[in-house]
Formats: sequence, C-alpha cells, structure tokens
Amino acid sequence: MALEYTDKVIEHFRNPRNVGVIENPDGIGKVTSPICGDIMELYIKVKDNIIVDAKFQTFGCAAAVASSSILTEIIIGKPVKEALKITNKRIVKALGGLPKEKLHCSVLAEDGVKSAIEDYLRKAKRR
Amino acid sequence: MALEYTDKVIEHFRNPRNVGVIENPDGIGKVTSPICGDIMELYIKVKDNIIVDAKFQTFGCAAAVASSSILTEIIIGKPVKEALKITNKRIVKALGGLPKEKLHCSVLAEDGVKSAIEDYLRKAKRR
Amino acid sequence: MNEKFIYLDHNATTPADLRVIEAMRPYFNELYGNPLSLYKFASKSREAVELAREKVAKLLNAEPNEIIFTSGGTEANNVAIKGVAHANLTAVRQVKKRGNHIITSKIEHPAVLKPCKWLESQGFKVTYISVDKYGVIDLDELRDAITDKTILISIMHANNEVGTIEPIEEISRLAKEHNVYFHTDAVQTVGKTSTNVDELGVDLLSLSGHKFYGPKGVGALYIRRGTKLVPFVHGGGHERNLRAGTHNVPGIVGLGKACEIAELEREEAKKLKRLRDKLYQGIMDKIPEVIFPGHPENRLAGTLSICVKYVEGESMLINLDFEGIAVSSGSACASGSLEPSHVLLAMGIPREVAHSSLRFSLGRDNTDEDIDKVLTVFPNIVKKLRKISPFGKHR
Amino acid sequence: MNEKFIYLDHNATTPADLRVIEAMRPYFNELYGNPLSLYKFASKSREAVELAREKVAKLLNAEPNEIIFTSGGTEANNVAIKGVAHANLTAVRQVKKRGNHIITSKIEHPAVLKPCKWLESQGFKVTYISVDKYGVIDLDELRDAITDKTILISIMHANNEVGTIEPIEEISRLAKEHNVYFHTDAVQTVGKTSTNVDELGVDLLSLSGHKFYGPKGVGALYIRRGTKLVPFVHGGGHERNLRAGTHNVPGIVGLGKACEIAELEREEAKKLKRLRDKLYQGIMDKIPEVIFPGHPENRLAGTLSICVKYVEGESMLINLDFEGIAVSSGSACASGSLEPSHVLLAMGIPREVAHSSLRFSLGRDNTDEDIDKVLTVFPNIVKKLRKISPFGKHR
Ligand SMILES: Cc1ncc(COP(=O)(O)O)c(C=O)c1O
Ligand SMILES: Cc1ncc(COP(=O)(O)O)c(C=O)c1O
Ligand code: FES
Ligand code: FES
Repeated sequence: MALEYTDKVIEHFRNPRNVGVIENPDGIGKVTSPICGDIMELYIKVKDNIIVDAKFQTFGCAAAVASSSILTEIIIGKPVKEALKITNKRIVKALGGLPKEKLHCSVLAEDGVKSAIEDYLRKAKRR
Repeated sequence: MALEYTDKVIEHFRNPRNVGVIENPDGIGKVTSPICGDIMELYIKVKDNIIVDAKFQTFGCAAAVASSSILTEIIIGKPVKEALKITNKRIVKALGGLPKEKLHCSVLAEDGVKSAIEDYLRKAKRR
Repeated sequence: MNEKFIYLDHNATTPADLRVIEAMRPYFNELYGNPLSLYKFASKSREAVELAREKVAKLLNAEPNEIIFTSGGTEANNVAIKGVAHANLTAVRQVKKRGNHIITSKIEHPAVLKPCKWLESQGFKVTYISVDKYGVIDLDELRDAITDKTILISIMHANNEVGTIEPIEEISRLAKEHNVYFHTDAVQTVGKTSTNVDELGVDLLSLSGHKFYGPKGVGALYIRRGTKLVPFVHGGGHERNLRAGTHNVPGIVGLGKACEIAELEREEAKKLKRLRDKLYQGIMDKIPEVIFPGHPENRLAGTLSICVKYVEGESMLINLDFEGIAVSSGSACASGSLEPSHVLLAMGIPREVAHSSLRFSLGRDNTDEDIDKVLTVFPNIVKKLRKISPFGKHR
Repeated sequence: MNEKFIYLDHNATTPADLRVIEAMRPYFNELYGNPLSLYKFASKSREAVELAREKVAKLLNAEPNEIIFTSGGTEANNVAIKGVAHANLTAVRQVKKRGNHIITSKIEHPAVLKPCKWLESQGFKVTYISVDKYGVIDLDELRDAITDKTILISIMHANNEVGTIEPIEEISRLAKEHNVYFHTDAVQTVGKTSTNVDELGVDLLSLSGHKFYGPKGVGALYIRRGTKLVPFVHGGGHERNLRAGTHNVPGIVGLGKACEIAELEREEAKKLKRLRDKLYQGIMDKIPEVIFPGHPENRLAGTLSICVKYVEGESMLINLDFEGIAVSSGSACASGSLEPSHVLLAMGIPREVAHSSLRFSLGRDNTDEDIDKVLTVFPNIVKKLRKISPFGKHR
C-alpha cells in the first residue's frame, strides 16, 4: 500500500538532525530490523549519566530516518536511565504518527537506543 | 448474442406477404421448431400440380416471419414437385443471409412447405 | 428515426450522468497517477479512490473499508460467491462455518447462476430455491434447504426481468439463525431503492455502476467486516488483497459520484412508478390478453414486464425499434438465446407465453410523452403481429 | 511544486492520450446502449466494440475473434492461466494435453505469480524458472522442467522492473516441441515494441490499456484459435462465453484507439532509448557505485533500473518527489512492501543492494530537459543520503 507520512516525518527525513558518527563514543548501537533488514547505527556520548550527544546513521526508509532523527532529539539531555525507557510508541507520537506498515521502523530506533545504552553500560562496568 | 438482420429480412418481417389462412386449402402444414418451439402454419392451394396460392401464420422471431413470407413468394407458381425440393439454404439465400443463431428459423419454413405438400399429396391420393 | 428516441431499457444499462462524466474527466490524463505509487502526484489518485469508496459506503450505510471495487456486477458476484466457497477449501482461519453447500434461487441472473454451476463442477452442492407466481422466493423451501454444510445463501435483491423485490430481511434472519453467510446481488436496486446493508442484514452485496447512471466497467462488493473470503482475481495487493489489478481510477470516481447523485435523487422512484403505472394501465386498457409477470406491489419502480399472448417477443421488440422505442425481451445477456426466460418459467408461466415477453424499464430521462407514444404505437404493433400469428385466429 | 512536474514512472501507468479520451467520449452518455441489446441503438455500441477488437487484433497481427476484452492485465493473466489450468479439470474436449504442471519464472509480475501460487494450493504443480544476472530466463532449466504433465508455460515478454526482454521465440519453439500452451504477459511491451503473435509464437498474450496511453480498467487477452480454456469470470455469454459482464464500451473503445495510435508512434522507442541512454550515461558519470540491473541490449527502450549502493530506495524516491520528479522503487504493486524486489533477488543482486533500487521509466511526454533536471538534482540527493547511511562511511 502506498504511504502517507505526516509533515513531521517528512521534515525530519529531509532535514535529519544529528546525522553522523561520534569519534570515541561512550556507546554504540548497531541494530538491524528483523522485519525489513534495514540498519541503524547510533553513537552516544554520556557525561554524569546524562546523554550529552547522539549521532546516527541509518540505511532505511523515510520513516526510519525520521525516527532516528527525532530519537536523537529526544535523548540528548536525558539521563541514561530515562532514555532506556523510550519506546517506539513515544517516537511514533513525537512524529505525529506513522503508517501501520511503518511502525517497525520506529522499533528500529527504539532498538538502536537500547543497544547503544547497553553498550555504554557494559563499557562503564568494565572501566 | 445480439443479431444483425439483412434489410431483406427486415423488409419481409415488417411487410410480410401472404399472411393469413386459406379457406378449404388443398394442403396444410403445421410445424414446430425442435430448437425453439416456435410454430408455423402454411396453407396451399394447388391446381394442375402447380401451387397457385399460399398463406401462412407464424409464431416466431423476425427471421421466422421473414422466412415464411419469402417462402410463400418462392412457391407460388411453382410445381409441387419443385417446391418439395426447396431447402432452408435457398430461403436463407433469398433473404440475403441469416445470423448463425437464426438458421433454424429458415428450417421451420422448409419443414412448413414439406409438411403442407405432404398433406396435399396424402389428400390427393385419397381422392 | 427522426423522432425522439425513447429509451425504455434502463435495466440493461443507463447513460452515465453528466455529473458523473465531469467527475471522471481529470483522472484520465491529468491526475493519472497509479494510486499505489508513493509520490505525491499519485496520492491525488489514491484520495480520489478513497473518497469514492466513502460515497459508495455512505449509500449502503457501510464503512468504507467494507467496500472493494470490481470491474462490474458480474465480477462482484464472482468474488463473493467463489470467494466464500474457496475460503472453505483453503487454509483460511476463522471461516464462519465449513461446508460445501450453497443455496441460491432459480431466478438469479447468470452472473450468480453460472458461478454456482461452476462450483458444482468443482464438487460443491448447490440448491436452487423455487419462486411463486410473483417471483418471490419460497421461504419455507429455503428454510428446509439449509443444512449443517450450508456456507452461503445468495438471493438477489430485485430481479432484473420482472422487478420483483425479494424478502431480503427474512432471508437474512434465516441466514443468521443458521450461521450462514448471506450475499445479495443488488445490481438492480442500488441507486434505485434503499439498500441499507444493516436493514437488509446481508454480509455481501454486489452493485454495478452502469445500472444507475454510473460508468460501465466498474462495480463494487460490500463485504461486512469479519466476513472471510479468499481472493478471486489474484495479483498485486490492491483492494485489501481481495481484488488485484491497477485501479480504474476514473471509473471508480464515476461510481462514487453516481452513488452521491443517487442519494440526491431519492424521490425519482415516485416519478418512475407513476409513469410505469400509467404504461401498465394503458396496456391493460388497450391490449387484450396481456399478462403482467412480477409482484404487483413489491417491485422495482421502473420495471414493467409483460407477456403479450400469441406474439413472439423479438417481433415486438423489432417493431418498437422501428418506432424509435428501445425495449428488451428478457434480459440483454440472454438476447439471442433461444430458451424462454428461466425467470418466467420458474414463475410457472408456460413456455409459449414466456416466449411472448417484453420488458419496459424506465429511467430518469423518461417523460409522460414517452409513455403516450408507446401507448399509441404499441397496440397497433400487437394487432398486426397477432394477424401473423397462428394463435391469433383462435380469438 | 511550481516547476514542471517530471513523470518518469510510465511502467506504473501512463496518462490517457487525448485522442483516446476523445474516442471514448460519445460512449458514456450518447451511444450508451448495451452492446448485446437487440435494437438498432445498441448496435452502435456493438460496432464500436468490434471495431476496437479489430484494432487490438491488428496491433498483434491476430484475428479479431482471437481477442477478448478484460478489465486489465491482471485479469487477462488470471483468465489465461486459470482458464488453461481448469480446462484440465473440467470436461473440456480436445484440450491440447492433460496434466497439472505449469512452468513460469521467478521474475513474473504478481499478476502471474499469485494465480500460480493459488493453483498450487488447488493441487497444481508449478516450476519457477531462474534467470541470469541480466534477468534472462534460463532456457536449459526451462527445457529440463518440461514433463509429460506440463500444460502451460507462462513467461513475461518484458519485465516491468528491469525492462529485460525475454527470448519468447525460443521459448515458444520449446513449447511447440512439447505440445504445451505458451502464455506471455506482454503488459509492458504491447504498444511499445513489436508484439506480433505469430513471430512470438505464443498461444496466449495479455495486455493492459493504461500502460500505453489507453484507459485504466481495460485490457485484453489474445487467445490463439483452437486454444482451449474455460471461463474465469462466469455469467452472461459475453466475449465468447469466456468473460462475462456488461462490456465497458468506452474503455474498450479507448483501448482500441490506443492500439491504433501505438502503430502510428512506432518510432517513439528510438526517442525513449536516446533519452534513457542519456540518463544512464549521466548517472554513470556523476554517481559512483551505482549498478544497472537489466539486460544491456535486450531491454525496453524507456526503462532504466538502478541500484544506488548504500542508499535505500524509498528515501531517494521521496527526495526526488520533492523536486517534482516521480519515479518508483521497484513496482507500484509492491510499493510499501518490505521485501526487496523478487526480481532483483532472482537476478542475484544481494538483499541490501536490492533495497537500494530505483526505476526510471520514460514515456512519450519526456524531454531532454527532464533528463537534465534529473541529472542536476539526483547526484546531490544521493550524496546527502549517503551521508546518513551507515555504509556511506566505508567509502
Ligand atoms: C441482477 C443483475 N446481476 C448482475 C448483472 C451483471 O452486471 P454487470 O453487467 O455490470 O457485470 C446484471 C446486469 O447485467 C443484473 O441485472
Ligand atoms: C508485467 C505486468 N503484468 C501485469 C500487470 C498488471 O496490469 P493491470 O494493473 O492493468 O492489471 C502489470 C502492471 O501493473 C505489469 O507490469
Ligand atoms: S522499511 Fe526498513 S526501516 Fe522502514
Ligand atoms: S427463434 Fe424460433 S423461429 Fe426464430
């Protein structure tokens, strides 16, 4: 079925925030959607348990890019613990909705932040 | 399927010749089409083995009426023996053709003349 | 044919309303996008299709997602009947009930009878219910026919030849009692009379655009939410995977418009009934030995079926044609067929009388003058033809 | 979107030619008769349908009575494939050969694959032949797949996604040797390249109006004289009993006109090829790491399929859309589907690369300026998207 994206999705897709790579990140999430095979990489920088920077690279559809972009906006400035609670529903809401067939793309972003924080926690433990 | 009648068919259908009944005929043919159940009645008057008059009544489609009408034109003035040889092909030809689905209607006319002549011959014998 | 052409065959097909044509126009070569394409240009086509779906739904008092578009009434019937039947063969979960028995009637359109016959050849069992002399389904026979194996009842809303309206509400009660799907071929009623799917109580309902001033080549099937059927035309994922093929966008838009217009013209049936009754009265008065098949009350407003004893139908049709009057003998689909109407025979009319049938079906464009003209020329035509008839002399 | 809109998705659908619309016009509400009705008014509709049939036949070098009209390419495929298959189940005399085995390819349109899948669920066996890296059918595999039970081979004439033209003549020789019917889905070639049924040697050929400037919602099936198949849409006796339903007269007339115009515009392919090659060259020159699926020579003139590594297809599509350029990623029917194109996968293209695909399909209305515009904006779009891509950094 053809898709209807909200203006917000399109806006974030066309002007994605925080694209790129962080050198020496505190956590990296690399996730693949089990549904479509698309890929997201999320880099985070953490200071005093607060996410102070986040950057992403996504190979995926417009919904995936927009989800990634808005996710970085949501998590920057948030305590790690809170960021861990972010669900794809939250992302969908922030985007003003996603077509049914595209809900999994927001799950990719949820998985991305979880994976990045887990990586951060693992590394933090080791230190 | 819808039907295409020749002008000749239509002309004979709209202005059928020799419609009616002959009082005290020399032969009567009453036939029913085995295909569609329609009915033709043909009356003939014979003098010196020549058909001098013929009249018909037909309950049937336009093709049947036109076949009946042209048949009477063909047989009037013909020797009985010759009239007996008239086939539906001859009638179809005289009408300039008939749609495939309507060939049986000309057979009704052929059957009509055969039946009328047989009736005449039967009666003639008895006399 | 210099005089006004009088079209009295609206049950065969209708002209598209000018508003319908106007609504379709942009979708041929301006907004021509494929509704399923992803770019913005195509979403205009998609929106047009969805708006049309809403309009169809509104006329039926259904939800838009209960409507799928087809290429006409025939295909809608095929989708419904074969779709329910095959859902029983295929691994479809939650099929209402499994079985191989279908019930329909003896007076259905070929677009229902032929799919049923085909299913018989594929191992399904089909019962064909009788009708009374008015063409009304025998409800007792129907009740008795329902078995544990019955999965579908398909009974038409109104008959195309004689106009009789069937007791759909009663049938739907029976269907519900026995947990059987109920489909109605409403091709002759949609846009002409009320077809509220909840009042009718049907699970599936077929309609066709060209029968009510919409375009030819487009129709729709109402599928009550939850009704399980498998696709008939297989291909891309159009129409909820139930009917594949690139959308006929102009046609669909035209169908939607026709539905919208039908709601505006609800009063029209009154006019049709008045004209039809005038025609009926005139024929009664002027032509002896005519019978009028069809229910005297529960009947489509514009339909008048007659049998003119001793005269064959086609003969009358052709003579009327020469007067510029278009009518049909039986149904258009059966034209050229040699068999007398299966509908009239099922109503107990003798073969030779059934051969004498003619159908007048009135529409939006007909006037009092049209009826007057028919009443002037038709009695003479009958008189002339009866002279040719071998039965004629017996009167 | 103030600038000129650039439509480069002609394989999805085309605008109806103005001459087509003009030809259709009278049949909506002037000559609206049902072609099967008996009065003179209706014979004008009938003649229009038959004239259209002649035009379709002419384009294919077939006889008019070898053409039946359908509601589109999808239905034509369903009629052909299920019609031949079911002729083997039903009591049809003189079926060429009895059996339950069908051969098709891995790159067919869903309108062929889905009917085949459905037949599998009904007990038929289907073999899906592989293609090489250009998308060309493996003739050896096809030869080996034919058994005593094979009743039908269905291989498309040209693929809608990559444009590769299949070796139809060779396949038809194989089919003839083994006394098997051969159907080709020519929806993407009719009106664009030669589709002479005798040169192709096919028994059945599907086409669809809206792919070559005809109307949506109408198509046709060529059925070589003597080919035995049973009806698919059951109902009245329209179209030689093979396809029931009131004729879509305006649509059929439009299809006929589109065929006539296609013959006039035979030179057009040259223009399309030139523009397509220009686009190809420009992308080659300006964008690194692009691959071009499809046969380099034997390909539809207007089709250019590309995979832009590291960038997902829909992303490019939406960005091009914002520049007023309409293209597709894969096929319209599959849009929104999450699976990468089955065609590209069958050609051996890795999943992630297949996810990077875009299809440009050119048509009559495209100009050099259109291509220039694409070549101006597209490289920047790719650059921008590659920045977002996690694969991008690896270069
Ligand atoms: C009752 C009924 N059902 C079905 C149909 C078939 O509709 P269509 O010709 O649009 O396929 C018709 C008319 O032909 C009809 O009158
Ligand atoms: C190769 C091919 N076959 C069949 C079809 C289906 O045609 P239609 O959408 O007209 O039913 C299409 C286009 O959608 C196609 O490209
Ligand atoms: S479809 Fe893969 S991320 Fe959206
Ligand atoms: S159809 Fe019966 S005589 Fe022509």
